[in-house]
Amino acid sequence: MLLSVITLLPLAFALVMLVLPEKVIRPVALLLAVVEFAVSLLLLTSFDKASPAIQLVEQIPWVPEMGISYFLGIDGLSLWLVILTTFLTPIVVLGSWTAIDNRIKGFHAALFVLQTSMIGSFLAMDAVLFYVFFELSLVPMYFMVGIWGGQRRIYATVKFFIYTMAGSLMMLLAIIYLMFACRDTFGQMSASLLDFYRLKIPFVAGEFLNPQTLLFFAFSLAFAIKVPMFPVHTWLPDAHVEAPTPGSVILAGVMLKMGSYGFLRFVLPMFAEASQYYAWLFLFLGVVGIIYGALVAMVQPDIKKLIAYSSVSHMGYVMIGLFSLNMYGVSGSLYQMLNHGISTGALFLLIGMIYERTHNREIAKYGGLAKALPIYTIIFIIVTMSSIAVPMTNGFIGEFMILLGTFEASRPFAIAAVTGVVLGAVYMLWMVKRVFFGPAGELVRDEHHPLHDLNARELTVMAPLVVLIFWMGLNPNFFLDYSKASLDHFVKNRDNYRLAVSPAQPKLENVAVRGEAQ
Amino acid sequence: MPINPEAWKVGLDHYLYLSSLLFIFGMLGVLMRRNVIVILMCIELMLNAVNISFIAFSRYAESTNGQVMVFFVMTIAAAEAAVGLALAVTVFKKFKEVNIRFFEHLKG
Amino acid sequence: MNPTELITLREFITVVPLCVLFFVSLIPLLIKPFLGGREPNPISVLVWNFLAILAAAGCTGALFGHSYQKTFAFSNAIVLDGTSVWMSYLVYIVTAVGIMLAYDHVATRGRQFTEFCFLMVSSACGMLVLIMSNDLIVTFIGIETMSLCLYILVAMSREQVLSKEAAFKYFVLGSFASAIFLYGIALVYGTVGSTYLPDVATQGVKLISTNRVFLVGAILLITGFAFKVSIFPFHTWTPDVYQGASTPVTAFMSTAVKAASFVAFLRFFTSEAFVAAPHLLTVMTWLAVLTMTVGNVAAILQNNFKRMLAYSSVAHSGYALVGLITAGFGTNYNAAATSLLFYLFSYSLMTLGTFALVAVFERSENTSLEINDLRGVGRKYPWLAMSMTVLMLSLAGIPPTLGFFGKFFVFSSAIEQDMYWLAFWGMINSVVSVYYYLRPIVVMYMSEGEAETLQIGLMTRGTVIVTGLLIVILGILSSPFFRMVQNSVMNQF
Amino acid sequence: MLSSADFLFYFLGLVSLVFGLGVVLFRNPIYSALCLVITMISVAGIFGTLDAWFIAGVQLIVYAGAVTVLFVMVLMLFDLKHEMKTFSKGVIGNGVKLAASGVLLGMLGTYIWATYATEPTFKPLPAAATSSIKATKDLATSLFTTYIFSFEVIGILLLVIAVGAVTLSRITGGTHHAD
Amino acid sequence: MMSNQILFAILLLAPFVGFMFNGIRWKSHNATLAGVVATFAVFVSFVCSLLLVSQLFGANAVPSVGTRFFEWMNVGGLQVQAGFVIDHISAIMVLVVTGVGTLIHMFSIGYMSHDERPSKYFAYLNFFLFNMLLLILGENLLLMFVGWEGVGLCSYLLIGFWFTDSEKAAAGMKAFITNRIGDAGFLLGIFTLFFLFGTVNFSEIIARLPAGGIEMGWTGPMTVACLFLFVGATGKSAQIPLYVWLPDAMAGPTPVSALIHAATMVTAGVYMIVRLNPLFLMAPNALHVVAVVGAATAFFAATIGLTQWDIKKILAYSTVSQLGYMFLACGVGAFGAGLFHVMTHAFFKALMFLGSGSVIHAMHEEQDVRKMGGLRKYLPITHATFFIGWLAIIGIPPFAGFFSKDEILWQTASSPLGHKALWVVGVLTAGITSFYMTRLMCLTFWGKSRVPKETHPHEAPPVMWIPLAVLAVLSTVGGWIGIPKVMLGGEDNWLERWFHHVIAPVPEALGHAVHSHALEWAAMGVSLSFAVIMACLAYTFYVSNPSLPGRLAQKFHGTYRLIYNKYFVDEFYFARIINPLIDASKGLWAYVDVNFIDRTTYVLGDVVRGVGSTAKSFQTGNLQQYAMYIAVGLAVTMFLILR
Repeated sequence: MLLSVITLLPLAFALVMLVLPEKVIRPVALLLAVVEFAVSLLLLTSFDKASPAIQLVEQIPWVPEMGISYFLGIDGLSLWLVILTTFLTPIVVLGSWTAIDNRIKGFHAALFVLQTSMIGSFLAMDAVLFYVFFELSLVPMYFMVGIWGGQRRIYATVKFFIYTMAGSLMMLLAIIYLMFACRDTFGQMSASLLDFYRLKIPFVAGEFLNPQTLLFFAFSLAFAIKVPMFPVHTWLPDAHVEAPTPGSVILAGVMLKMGSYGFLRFVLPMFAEASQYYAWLFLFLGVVGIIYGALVAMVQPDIKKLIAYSSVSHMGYVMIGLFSLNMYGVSGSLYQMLNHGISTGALFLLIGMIYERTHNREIAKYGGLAKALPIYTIIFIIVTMSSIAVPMTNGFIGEFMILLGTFEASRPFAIAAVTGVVLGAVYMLWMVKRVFFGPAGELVRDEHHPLHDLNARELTVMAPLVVLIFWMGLNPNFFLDYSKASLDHFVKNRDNYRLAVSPAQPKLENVAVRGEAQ
Repeated sequence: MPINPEAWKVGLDHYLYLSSLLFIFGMLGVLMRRNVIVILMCIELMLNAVNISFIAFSRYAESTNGQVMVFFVMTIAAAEAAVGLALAVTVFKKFKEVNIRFFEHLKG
Repeated sequence: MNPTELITLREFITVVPLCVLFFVSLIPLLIKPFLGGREPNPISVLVWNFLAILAAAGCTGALFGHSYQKTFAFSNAIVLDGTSVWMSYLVYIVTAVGIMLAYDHVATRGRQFTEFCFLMVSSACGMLVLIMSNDLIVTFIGIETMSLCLYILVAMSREQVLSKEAAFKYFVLGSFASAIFLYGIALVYGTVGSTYLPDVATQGVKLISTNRVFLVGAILLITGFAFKVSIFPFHTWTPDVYQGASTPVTAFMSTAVKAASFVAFLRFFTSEAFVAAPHLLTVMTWLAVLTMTVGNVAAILQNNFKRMLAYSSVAHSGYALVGLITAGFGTNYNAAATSLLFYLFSYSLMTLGTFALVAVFERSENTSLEINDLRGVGRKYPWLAMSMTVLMLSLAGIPPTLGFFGKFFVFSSAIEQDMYWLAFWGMINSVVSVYYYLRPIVVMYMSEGEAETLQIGLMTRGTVIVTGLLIVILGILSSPFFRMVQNSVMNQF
Repeated sequence: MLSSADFLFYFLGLVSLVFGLGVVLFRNPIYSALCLVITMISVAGIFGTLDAWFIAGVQLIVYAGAVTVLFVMVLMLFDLKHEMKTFSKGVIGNGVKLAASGVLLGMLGTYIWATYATEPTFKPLPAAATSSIKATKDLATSLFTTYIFSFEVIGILLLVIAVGAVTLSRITGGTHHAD
Repeated sequence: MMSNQILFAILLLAPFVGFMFNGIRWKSHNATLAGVVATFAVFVSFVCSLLLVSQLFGANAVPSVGTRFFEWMNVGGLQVQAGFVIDHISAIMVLVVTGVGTLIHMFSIGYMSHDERPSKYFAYLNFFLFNMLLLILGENLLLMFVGWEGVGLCSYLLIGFWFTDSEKAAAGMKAFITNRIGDAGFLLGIFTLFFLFGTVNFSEIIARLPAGGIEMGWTGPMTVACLFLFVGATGKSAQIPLYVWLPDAMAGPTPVSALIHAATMVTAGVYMIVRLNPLFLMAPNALHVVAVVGAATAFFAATIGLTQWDIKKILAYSTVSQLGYMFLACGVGAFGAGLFHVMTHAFFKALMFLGSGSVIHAMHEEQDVRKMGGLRKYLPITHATFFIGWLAIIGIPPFAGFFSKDEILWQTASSPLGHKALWVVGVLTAGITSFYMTRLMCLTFWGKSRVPKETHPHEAPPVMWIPLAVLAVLSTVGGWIGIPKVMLGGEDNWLERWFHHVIAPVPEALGHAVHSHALEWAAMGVSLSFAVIMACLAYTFYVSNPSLPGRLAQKFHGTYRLIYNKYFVDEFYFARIINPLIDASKGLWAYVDVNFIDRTTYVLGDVVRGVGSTAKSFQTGNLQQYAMYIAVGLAVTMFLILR
């Protein structure tokens, strides 16, 4: 029940939003989002971290003719992503308190629908169900960017929608193919991931036209666009720049992870040989993404676009981590997904806060902000440090493990990727220098509109993020422990991946069994 | 044309040739005439051509089914003509125009 | 059969719904003379016609709803099976909605509403014949009954220029296609010796390889069907007629006509004979691909909402044709036919809703609704806009709407039959289609501008919202629906 | 040897073709209508050569009589004063039309020839199995037994068309004027 | 053990608490309170480290004291403990860092008393110390890296402390980014070592070194690892080619320069190499690189120091040069000597920086030595202490610098890893150092006063001069623990005994050291006399005959310009690396993103639109055209099917 509750509760909230009067929307939305977060924290107590099995499983036949079921389950790979989603939503609600000033009803409804779809795609253990949630998430985000976005919002939102959809449709074909492959192998159609894992899909090395390779690329395309990887990333800067702050936060914070999570959940275990064989390609594209994203970020005149390109770079790390196919890299990637969600989310929130004050994001017009807004600056620099992976912040743990894993998988790529460490510092610090340091810039000087520092609400928004930045940096074990069993299982048995299903209430039995074993 | 004089002996194929020729004539008329009334006539011509095939087939298969069908076809053709002419009259009353080139507002 | 016994009761039962529908709908027409030729109260007309439809639907439900036993009647001229029952329901729904829209719509209400309704119901009768027909000549008669009524319906708009032009184009091209279709029947009849569809199927297996004339006849027939369901390159009438006709008629035409024609096409096409035809599959595949592509790419450039929807409907014919091809050439008829029927259902529902929405925004009979006219609707009419969004997303195939599952099932059956090429193109086309389906949404919600105040007919508005809801609900609960269709199809072959 | 029946066929066929072409080619629609009448009559004759006397009669009455008269009437009603362009223009368009028709004709002819001309069973006309009276009776029987459903539907169709045609003639317009 | 854990906790957390204290009240202007708290925090650390180090002495001495707090990271085979250790190597560092740190903190109380944000300053300084302790005490490479980056961060913040000045902010950024380049190398080194030995723990790495498995080539894993690590060291310790940040780093407050950019942080690279000395000894080629880079840096930085006019810049180049010495020492296998020099250098360079701080303070933020001169009479204490520092750095016995520098030079000459050329460079550098340091003394304290009239230099308050005095004492006596063997009559000095267990001797396989007392005396004499000569020369130049330098500069115009402009290295980096990179990035953005990828998608869209408009143009509205499509479609379909 818990998973369904977590997934569907926001949908109910969305309906609540539609019927409430405008005045009370914001507080109620905040309250509900916090409630959802609290409910999702129950996962931590009911989740058995020693087991790699998918847990808290719920399975109800949905379209039994096609073997499609409403199949939710959680394991170490998805646990934190779900919590990240529920964690960011209240922050976004609070963060958009003043930024979103029209149609707040629709906005919060869209936000909650988005939450459902994101959580759903992290929890779905059925490929079609996953696809449904995966696609559904486009719609509210489409509205968010399109209605509450900036000048070129329509261009950006349509680009976002079509890019993402174009990728995912090929995945749909691949899913359907696999469902029939299940029928041919097991005598019964199935869209369950557990069955997909059991399939033996023929693979011929060095040849493109064989089932596994084609399926691999069909899935990869969908997820690579979502991530986004290097050549298909151009929707991201546009979408980010035009999106309203909460949209950017959710987009960067969670939606991009749906792509990398897809690689983790689908591509790598299902197409083990192909992903091994073509790992170099993804390592290459990931490294190109790291360097390219960093370089292009460096020369952006717009702060938000800079952060958007930095996402390309950061997600490049996630990709190389995943395709290093070892424990370090994959754990690092998982960790980096969370980091990126927190630090980039925080950066977007911060940019939104300053944008609300000046209505301008051009770096050249800033300068000397540190004098005018000291607290803001401190928080910004802390987040920047997390973003450029300074030790003791979360970013370091992720990047270190990713690079460690990549180094094991391929030294040349690791060495190339390490340049990203330098370039990351370059573009972030250069931006920080131009925006915060030096003499006061055009916007900061403005006598008529003296800038005021962060207020209590904004501090409340940022505080949990800052706390997490350090907590995750200082005690990664707390977070990794929940995922360790799953990741270990994933890495060790990827060639022959199976996921066990543990019953809905596994705690007592498992504890007992382990007790005996000891 | 084959030299073989047998080929000139009338058989099913000759009826079908006739039918197809008439059909194509009708089709050409629909394709090329501009007067809507004439186009309607050409459609009638096409239906007639088909009727020849029906009757010929039915005659050679020694069954009356084909004739029943022709019967139906004729009725429907008449109905079609009625509707078509009624439409034509309605349109003509309004616009005093029967050239099909007049009907090109809807396009693109 | 005993010649003395003209019609057995059992046979008569099969056409009871048809008779009920037709004769009850005649009543208002008969009342009219008694009122001295004045138009009766439109509400009463509406009620009578609803009564007709409800009665017919009730008969269908009561007599055949419980079992999908295949029943032949009238010397096997018609067949009553699950497919017919399901499609009858669809026809009833569409007709009822069409009448409702017509009641509300400026271009159709007025002096001739009685006749309008009568013709619409008669057209529906033609569709019922078409759906049940098991004999090519019956198919032809059904098509003609349906079409002749439609020609008149298209012309019956208060709008003066475009509707007449549309009617004329439709009529001329429709008759032309009928002639071709009829020639096809003649050739098939000549080669097979019968127009009875099972005969065609059994004889065809032999004839297909030996007798080219049979194949020519089949191709002519396919052309005739293709015209009716607007398959490229026989689709050219579609945009013009859909645009020119009054919106209630367009709604009726784009859904019921297409669905009924597709069913007849399916009955003809699912014969083992065609599997053996050498290049038929290739050509049909290409036709499907081209239909989707042409429909979608042309729709992108349209500004007139109805015309855009017309092109989208062409594209949807292409998707449906995928289902038809898999049903015809595939090994798993049941799945493919089910997916086709499901698709037709979902498509009809979405299209009905969309055209109802168009009807909402047409304030006079001469309004030609541009997409940009929807500005500001998102703010002013949130529920309508939301329904519209759902409808558009469903047409684009975004989950979890009905449209997604329609496409999903169709492409599943294509993949099941290893027709990857079709599925691939279908997907590419879906991407293209997203672009123009998003446009109304963009305009409604994101463009600056204020919507005009509308006087919206309650029923039309209701239609929009109900279809919007249904699309989501049936989308999520697609399984029971799918299963019902599947069970009905199971017994067919 | 060609029999007299053959010659009759050729004669009627030629007449129907020539006048059929006339329908298409005459600039004046009245001439076209007259050609259509003659074509219909000769087609009725061809039905006669195929022993379908009843149908031939119906053809004469319905087509040559009713339908064509209707056409002529309408033409008279229109009373076209001004000269109109008879044929569609455009070398390419017309060329394509002719080519398409030619290809169709060619294929129809070829396949008919390949199927039926080479097959001797279709050559001689089989002797009429029954008298024409009997045949007409058979026709009636099958019309009211086997094809009863179609027959009834046709009846309905005619009724509907009657209503429809009347309706069409009384359509009232809106506010819009022809532009 | 428990008490050790608490001691370690206090040792580490005291500066952190100070940081938190000052960080929270960062707006406060109360420099005294902030400074006292910060200084006390560091002093507590110093006391704790003394207590811990004391356990290494005496009868029941332990080889090392360590503790583990918690497991920091545990992924796959990577298990990283938050564990800290004090052994004979880190003991010296920790004492130097906390000791000198205390003094510099104390000095800062006076120096920063008029600053706008003293609390922030002390917070950063404490935070730096915390990170430095992590770096020194961490039991594994990863913890060291944490500190390594942490000190970089603090250095960034402190260099840019007066951030409203764009150039100072830029200097901070430059320092961080340059360090990052090194850090990237360091990371790669960690990776290599981890996959080589399966651990990142220092003691475990050393324990797992293959016995006698010396790698002779260039591509062996240990060589590669050492080279990677050395890249890290060049960044942090400002060696060629990454030294460019250090002179710019003088933009920060002067005590910061003393603490971070002279005494502690910049020596981290040396410390790291010393910590891993058995590993480096396995990779002689890497050591050669270290030695050559060290010697080259020492020489080049010293030459640049000759021409600078900014008092802090001169000291900065001197620091770079001295760091070069330390690497030279490591490179020739004289790790002990390297660390020895770290210590003595910390004393005298901190002394000199603080002295210069005192001068700058007195001169009201004036740093140009051309505007000083004759300050001896205004600042007697500062002059006295600076004088001792000067003696130490130019290597006059018995001041600290003499012993360490002499040890390095002798080892360079005698070690099997050394080379005569390196020794020559070392001696030359010593001479140049002597010259420019004397120049600095002359220009600042001696000779005629060039102080502008409106400036009234005054001696620093006690809170500032007491640290100077303490450091002066240390600079005097600090070297006595490492008196050369020859002077002790062949007996191992204290330092050598101290390092006995932790610093490996150069393996036999690499050859034998030269043991010749005569030679050692001779070498010592040569370098000493050369330094003295150069000092006298400088005195002549800048006090006796002040016009001479100008004339000389005129004569060797080209060379002078080259050296004065620091060999145009910064310009080279900008012109050849940074600007091209920015241009390339703009190009990538404009051409790849906007013009290629987006354009491609637009082209796809245009194709679709093109096809669409073609399809549209077929829809002419002409009915017969439509009929034609039907006919043509039929004909084509039929033809295709029946062909």
